[in-house]
Amino acid sequence: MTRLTAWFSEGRSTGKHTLPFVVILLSVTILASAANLFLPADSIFYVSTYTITLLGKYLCYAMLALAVDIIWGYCGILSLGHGAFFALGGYAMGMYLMRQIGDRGVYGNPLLPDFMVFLDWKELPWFWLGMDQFWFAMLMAVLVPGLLAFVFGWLAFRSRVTGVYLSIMTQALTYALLLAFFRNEMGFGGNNGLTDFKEILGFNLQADSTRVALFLITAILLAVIFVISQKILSSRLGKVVLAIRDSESRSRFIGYRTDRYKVWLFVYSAVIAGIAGALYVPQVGIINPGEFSPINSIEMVIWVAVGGRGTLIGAVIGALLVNYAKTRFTAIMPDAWLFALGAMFVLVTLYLPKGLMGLYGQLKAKRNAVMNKESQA
Amino acid sequence: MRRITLRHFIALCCCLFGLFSLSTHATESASLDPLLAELGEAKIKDMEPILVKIEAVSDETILPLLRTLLNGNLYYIKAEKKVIGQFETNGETFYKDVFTNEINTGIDKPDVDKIRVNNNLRGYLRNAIARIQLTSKSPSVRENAVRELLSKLDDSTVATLERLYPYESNKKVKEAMGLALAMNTASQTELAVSNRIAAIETLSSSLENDVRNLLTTLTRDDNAAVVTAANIALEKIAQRANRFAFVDQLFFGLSLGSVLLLASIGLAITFGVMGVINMAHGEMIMLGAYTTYVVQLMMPNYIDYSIWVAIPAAFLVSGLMGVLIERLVICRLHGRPLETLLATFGISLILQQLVRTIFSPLNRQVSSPSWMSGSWEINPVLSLTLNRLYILAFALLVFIVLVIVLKKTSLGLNVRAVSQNRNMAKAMGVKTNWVDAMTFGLGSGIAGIAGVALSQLTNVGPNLGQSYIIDSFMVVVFGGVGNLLGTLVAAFTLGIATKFLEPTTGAVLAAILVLVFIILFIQKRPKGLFPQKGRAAE
Amino acid sequence: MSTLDSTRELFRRDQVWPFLAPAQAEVNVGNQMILYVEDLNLSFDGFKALNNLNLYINDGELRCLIGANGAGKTTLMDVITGKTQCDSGTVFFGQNHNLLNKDEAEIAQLGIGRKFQKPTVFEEQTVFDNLELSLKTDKRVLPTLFSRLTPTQIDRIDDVLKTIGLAKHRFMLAGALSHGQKQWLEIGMLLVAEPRLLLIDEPVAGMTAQETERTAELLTSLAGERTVIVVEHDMEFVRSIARTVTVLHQGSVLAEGTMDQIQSNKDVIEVYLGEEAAAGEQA
Amino acid sequence: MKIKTLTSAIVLSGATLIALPSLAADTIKVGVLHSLSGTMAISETTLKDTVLMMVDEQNKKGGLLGKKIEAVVVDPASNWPLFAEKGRELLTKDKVDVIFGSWTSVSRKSVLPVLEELNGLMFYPVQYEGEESSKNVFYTGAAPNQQAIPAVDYLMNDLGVERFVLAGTDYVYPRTTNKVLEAYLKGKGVAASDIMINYTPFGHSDWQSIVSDVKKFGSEGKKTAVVSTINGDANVPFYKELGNQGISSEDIPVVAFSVGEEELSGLDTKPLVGHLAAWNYFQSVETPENEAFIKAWHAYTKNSDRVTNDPMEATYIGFKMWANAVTKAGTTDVDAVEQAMIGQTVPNLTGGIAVMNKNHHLSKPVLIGEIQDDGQFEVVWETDGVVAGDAWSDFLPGSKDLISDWTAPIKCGNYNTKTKTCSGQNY
Repeated sequence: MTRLTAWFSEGRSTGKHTLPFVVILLSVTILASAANLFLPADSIFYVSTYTITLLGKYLCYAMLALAVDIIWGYCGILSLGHGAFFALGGYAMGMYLMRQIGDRGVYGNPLLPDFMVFLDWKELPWFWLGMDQFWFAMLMAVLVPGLLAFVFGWLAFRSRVTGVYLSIMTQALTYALLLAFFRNEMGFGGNNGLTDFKEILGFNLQADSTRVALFLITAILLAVIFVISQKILSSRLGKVVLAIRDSESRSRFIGYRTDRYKVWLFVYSAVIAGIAGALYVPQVGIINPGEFSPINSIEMVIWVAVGGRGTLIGAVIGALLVNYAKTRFTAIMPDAWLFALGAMFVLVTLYLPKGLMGLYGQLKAKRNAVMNKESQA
Repeated sequence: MRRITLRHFIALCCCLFGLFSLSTHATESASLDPLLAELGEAKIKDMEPILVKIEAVSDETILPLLRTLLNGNLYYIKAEKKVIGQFETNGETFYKDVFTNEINTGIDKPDVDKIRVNNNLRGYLRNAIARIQLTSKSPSVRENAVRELLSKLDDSTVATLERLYPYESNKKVKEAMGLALAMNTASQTELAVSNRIAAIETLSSSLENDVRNLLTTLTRDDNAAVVTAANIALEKIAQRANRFAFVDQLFFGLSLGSVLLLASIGLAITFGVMGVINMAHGEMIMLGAYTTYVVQLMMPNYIDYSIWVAIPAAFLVSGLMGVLIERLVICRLHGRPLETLLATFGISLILQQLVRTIFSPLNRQVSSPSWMSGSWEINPVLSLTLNRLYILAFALLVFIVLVIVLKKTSLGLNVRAVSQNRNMAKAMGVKTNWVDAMTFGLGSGIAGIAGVALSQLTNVGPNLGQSYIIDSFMVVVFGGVGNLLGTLVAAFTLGIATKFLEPTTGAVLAAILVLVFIILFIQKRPKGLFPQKGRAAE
Repeated sequence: MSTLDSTRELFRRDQVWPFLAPAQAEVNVGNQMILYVEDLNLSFDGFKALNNLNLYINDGELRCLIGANGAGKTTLMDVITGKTQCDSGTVFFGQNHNLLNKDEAEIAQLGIGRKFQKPTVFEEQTVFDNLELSLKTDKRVLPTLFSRLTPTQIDRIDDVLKTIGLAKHRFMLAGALSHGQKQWLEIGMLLVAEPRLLLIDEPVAGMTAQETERTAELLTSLAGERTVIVVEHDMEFVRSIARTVTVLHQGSVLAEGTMDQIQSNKDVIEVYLGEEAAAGEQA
Repeated sequence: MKIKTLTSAIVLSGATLIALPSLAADTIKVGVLHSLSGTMAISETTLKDTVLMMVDEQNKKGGLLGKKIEAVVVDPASNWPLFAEKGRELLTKDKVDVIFGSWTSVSRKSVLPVLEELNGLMFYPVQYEGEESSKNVFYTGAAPNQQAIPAVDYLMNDLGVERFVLAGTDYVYPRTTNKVLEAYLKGKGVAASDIMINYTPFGHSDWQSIVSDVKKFGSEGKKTAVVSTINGDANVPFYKELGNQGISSEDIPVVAFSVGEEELSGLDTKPLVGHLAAWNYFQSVETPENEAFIKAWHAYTKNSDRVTNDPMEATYIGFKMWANAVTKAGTTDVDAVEQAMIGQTVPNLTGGIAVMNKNHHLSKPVLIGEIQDDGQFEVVWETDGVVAGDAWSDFLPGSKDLISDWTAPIKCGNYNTKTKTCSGQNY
C-alpha cells in the first residue's frame, strides 16, 4: 500500500494533459447533470435526459477506446476483438439486471428470466447463479474478460503470434463468441440478448436521477482509469511496453520477458473494456450478441486511429468525435454515413498515421530534432 | 363463409355452363374441346375431375397439352372458349396451338387468362403423363414413367404393367417393371408366401425409397417368414445406402471446401505472397457477383452462356478495382500491414455502400444456367448437385491455372522474387511497383471469379463479401501464409471437417468448433500447416 | 534424441536439476572458462550454417571472430543468445548454465549482452530512457512497474553517457541520432547492463576513424572484468584490439590463435584472407 | 435600465414559453423508426416509404384535426441499442405523437422500455412471435396463431401432410413459432418422430446437409412438408439448394412465414413454383382497395416494378386506424388514442374488415399462396372470415393462462386468468 501511495505521489513525468483533462471531464459532467436535474425543462440551459444518456454512452466508448489504445497505441498489438471483452462485461451486468427483474417479468417467474420461461427451461443454468449479487456480477464483469484475455494472450504471446496473425486471431475469437451467443441454447437470450431491465441496486433505471448517477459514475471511473493508465504507462513499465512496440526482439535481448508484459497489459486492457461494457448496458438498456460483431471491434480501432494512438487523451477525443459525428450523420444523411466512415479510415491511415494528437506531436518532435541538430553543429 | 368475388362468381357460372355443354356433346364421340373449355373456366379445386375425363378420352396426343399445363403455360381464350399455349423465346412471348403448334398471332395478353395449377394438380398431371408414357417409343421415357409410378401402384396401373411386361424389349425398362410388379406381389397378402419372399428378395437389390418404405411396412406383416425376409432385405439395403451416404457427405465437404478455396485463393496471393491484409477482399468477390448480375441483365436471352462472359468480365472488373486500390492506397502503406488492414477495411465499407446506392440494398436476382441446375442422379440415394460439381471442378481449375501462372510465367517469377526479397529484386531491376500492382490485380481478379461462382450458390447482395472474409482469412492463415498448396489443403480440410461435424453438432456449433480449433492450432504452429522455413521467414 | 540420452542428460553429474538450482545462480567459471560451445550443428533447409562448431572462451578475454559471409558468425551469436534453436550440440555459460534451454530474456539476465550488426535502439524514446531500460535491475513485470531510479543508477547512466559521448543528447529521441551515435548508444546500453559476456557484431561499421579508435580503446578497457567477443570485418580494427582471433569457415572453426599465427596459417590464407583483402578494400 | 432589461427578459422568455407549444401545436408529428442502413435496411426502407406515402395521402385529405401531419424520420442503422436511443430522441426531442417502426423482435424489445417510460405510442407492422402486449404498442402484424397454425391446418387438411420439418433461423421468432407448432401438432396426434426441428444461424449459406436430411426425412413414405421460419438472406441459398437437389413442391412443399414478394424479388422463382407462404396479404389479391393501394405505391415510388407485401399492409392498416382513432378521440394524447384505438375497424386490402382487439392485436384473414414463376403468390386457400391475433399463445406452458385486455376493468397486458393477477407492467 505504502508502495502504491509512494508510486502515485512520485513526481515522474505524468502526461501533462492528464490534469486538465480530468478537470474538464468532471466539471462538464457535473454541470450537465445539474442542468438536467435542477433546471426546468423549458430553460435554454436544460440538458435533456436523452443527451445525458447519449453522453453516458459516449463516455463508455471513450473508456473502450482507452483500452484499445493502451494495447495498440502503446504496445503495438492490434486487437480486432476488443468488442468481445466489452460485450462480456456487458453481459455480466446484463445478467445482474436480469436477475433484479425478479417476478416482475411478463411471466412473473420469480427465478427464471422471461426468455428461459418461454424456452421452457426448468431451472437456472449454473453460470447464472450468484449473478443476483451485485458485487459478484461486477466481479465477473472484470474477471471473465480478464480471464479470457489472459488465456488467449498466454497462448498467443508465448508462441509469439504477432502482428497481423494476432489481429486475425482476435477477430476469429470475437466472431466465434458472436456465433456462440446467438445460439439460444447458450442461455444468454440468443439474438434478443438481455433487455427490459427494471432497476439497479434498487434504483429505478427509468428515473432521471439514476441515469444521471450512472453518467457521473462513468465519468469518474473514466477519469480514474485514465489517471491510473497514465501512471502505469509513464512508469518504467510504460517504457518497456514502448520498447516492445518498437523492437520486441531487442527488448528480449536486454532481458525483458516480453510475452509476460504483453499478457498483463492485454489483461489490463480487457478488464477496462469489461468495465466499460458493464457501465454501457444499464445506460442503453440492452445487451445482445451484436456487440460481438467484428465490425464493432474494428470501429473501435478507428476511433483510436482518428484521435491519435499512443496518446490516451487522443483515444478519448477520437471516441467522442467519431461517435458524435456518427450520431449527427446518421440523423442527417444515413446513406452517406458509411461513405464518411470508410473515407475516414483511408484518409487517417494515409495522411494522419498518428491521428489528430499525433499531428501536433509530430510537429513538436520535428522542432526538437532540428534544435538538437543545431546545438550539435 | 368465403366471400364471393366477381371472379369466383364467373367461374361458378362457367362450371354450370361447362356441365351443360358436356351433356349436349354426350351423344357425339366425346371430343376434347368442351372439356378443355370447361377446364379453362373451372376453379383450381374443380379441375381434377375434368382432367380425369380428359385423360379417359385421350391418348398420347394429349401429352403436349398436359405438359404445357404442368409448366403453367396453358392459357384460355375466353372469346373462343379455346385453350392455347404461351411460349417464350428470346424474350418475346407468343401463343401457339399446343397440338398443331401453329402460331396464333391474333392473340395478345389481355384476351387470354392463365389456367393456374396447384401442387395437387401438378402431382396428378405428372402421374397422368407417366401413365400415358408407359407406351412411349423411347425406352428411357418408359423407364422414368415406371419409376414415377412406383409410389402410386393402384390396380389399374399394375394391370397395365402386367399387360406390358411380357412385350417389353428394353432390359432396363423390363427391370423397372419387374420391380414394380415385385412390389405389388410382395404387398399382396393373399398371395403364396414363397412368391412374396421371392419378390422381396428381388426388391432387396433396389435402392428406391418406395421399395424401402414398402419393406418397412412389410416388417409389420402378420406372416413371420415375410417379416424376417423383409428385415434381411432392409438390412442389405441399409448397408449399401450407408456407403452412399458417406460418399454424399464427403461430397458436401468437398463442395464447401471448394467454395472456401475460391473465396480464399485470391487472398492467398494478396495476403500470402504480398503480405497485404486486404479487408476489401470480400468486396472483390461481391463485385464479381454483381458483374455476373449485370452481364445477365445485358444478355437476358442467353443465360446459359452468360457465365462464360461473366467470368472474364468479373476478372477484369475486380482486377482493375484491385489495381486501383493498390496504386491509390496500399502502395503508400508499404511495411505497415496493420495500417493497410484499416485502410482496406475503409475501402470495403465504401464499396459496400457504393453497391447499395447503385443496385439498392435488395438482393439481386442471378439465375443459374440450365446446364448448371438439377443434379446428377447416380442412384436413388446418391445424387450430386450439378452446380456444386461444376464449382468444385472450377475451383480446382482456377487453382491449377494460378499455380502454373506463378511457376511458369515471367510475372510469376517476378512476383516470387519480390515476395522473397523486395530490395534485391529491385536491385535486379524488377519493377516492384508494377509487380505489386499486377499481383494485387491478379488476386482481386480471382476473387472476382469466385464471386461469379458464389452468385450461383448464395444471394447477390451488398453483404455477400462480409460473410466470406473471415473464413477466407482463416483458411489462408491455417494453410500457411504464402503457400498456395497450404491454402488448398486447408480449404478442403476445413470444408470436410465442418460437414462431418454438422450432423452431430449442428451448423452453428460446427462453425464455432472449427474456429476455436484454428485459433488453438495457430497458437501451436504460428506459421500454419505449411510454414515458410529459413531466415527468409524471420 | 533417444530416451536413453535424455535420461543421461537428466542425470549428468556436472549439473543440478533445474528445480533444485537457485534461480539466478552465480555463473560458475571454475576453470577460467566462461563459454563452452560444443559440436554445434544447425542447418536451414539443407544449407549447414553451423557444422560441428566447437569454441571455448576464457573468462575475461577479448576474442575476435572473423570469417567470410555465411561463415556462421552471426548464426553462432544467434544460437548463444537464444534467438535461434540449434539442431544439436551444447552451449554452456560457465559450467552451470545450459543456454540451449533458456530463452533470450533469461540468457540476457544471466549477463550476456549483445550488439547487433545494424544498430537497434528504441527510436521512439530518449537516449536516457534507452539506457534506463537496459539497466541491470529486476526485470519482472511488477517490480518494473513500481521501480524508481536510485541515485546510484542515475550516476551509472551519467557515467555511461559520458563514456559514449552522448551526454548532451540525453533527452533527445534515439531515432534522431546519427548512425554512428546509434552504434554508441547501443554499446552504452550494453555497458549499463553490466554483463559478464558481450557479443558485439561489427561495432565500427559506419564509424569515422576516430570513433573507431575510441571503440577500440573502449573494448580493450572492458576486457578483463568482462569477456568480449567481437565479430568484425575491418581487419585493421581487429588487429588493433585482438589478442586471440578465431576464424570461422562454413560453420566450423578453421583456425585459432594470435593475429600473426592466423595470418601465417595457410588454409586461412587460401579460404579467407584472399576474399577478405578484396572485401577490406571495398570497406 | 436594469428593470427594463429584466422585464424584456421576462417578456422574451414568456414569448418563448408561448412560442414553444404553438410551434408544436400546428403540426401532428409522426415518427418513423425504421433502419435505413445496415442489414435490416433491405426490408425496412420499404416501410419507411409506406409511412411517408400514407402521411402524404392524409395531408392531401387535409391532415388530421385540421393540422398537417409531419413525418420525422430517423435511422437506427440496424443497431439494436440505437433503437432505444432514437426512440428516446423522437419522443423527447422531436415530441412525436406516434411512432411507426421497428422490424426485428430485438429492436422492438429494445425500444419498448423507452416507450413505456415516456408513455409513447408505437405501431409494429411485422409478423412476430407474440408473447407480448404493451399498453404503448399496437401490433398490426400477424401473431403465430394468425400465420403458423392456419398454415399447418392447410398442410394437414388440404395436402394431407403427415410429417413436418420445422426449419428456422436461430432466434426468438422461429423458436417460439416452432414451439407453438410442435405443441399444436402433438395435440393433433402427430408423433414426435414425425416432427424434425432444425435451427441455423443468420445468413446461413451452406444448406447441402440440411436439405439432404430433409430429403431423407421426406422419403419415408409419409407426405412431408417443411414449415420454414428461415429469415432473410438465408432463404435464397436454401431455395436454390432445394431446387438443385430436385425437391419439387409436389414432393415436399415448403411453407414459409418470412418470405414475401419483397424477398422473392431477389431470386429466380422458376425452381420455387408451387412452394407456399402464409400471410395476411398478397399483392396478387384482386380487390379494389388493393389495386388502389398498389397504384398509389407505384405512383409514389415512381417505379411500377416495386412490389407490395404484408408488412406494408400492416403499416397501412395501422396508420389508418391511428388516424381514425385520433379523429375519434379529438386529440393526439396517447392515453386517449390508446383507448380510441380499441375496436377501430379498417377494410383490409385483401377484402374483409380488420378489427383492433382489446389485446392490441388485429383480427385479420389468413391467406396461403403458392409461389408463381412471376414472383407473385397465387392464393390457394384462405380462412373463413378473420382470425383474432393472440398476444399469448395457448400452446405454451408459460403463457396459456395469460390474456391481455386493455379495457377496464382489467387494463393489463398479461393478466393471469388463474391467479387473477397482472404482472410485468412497467408503469
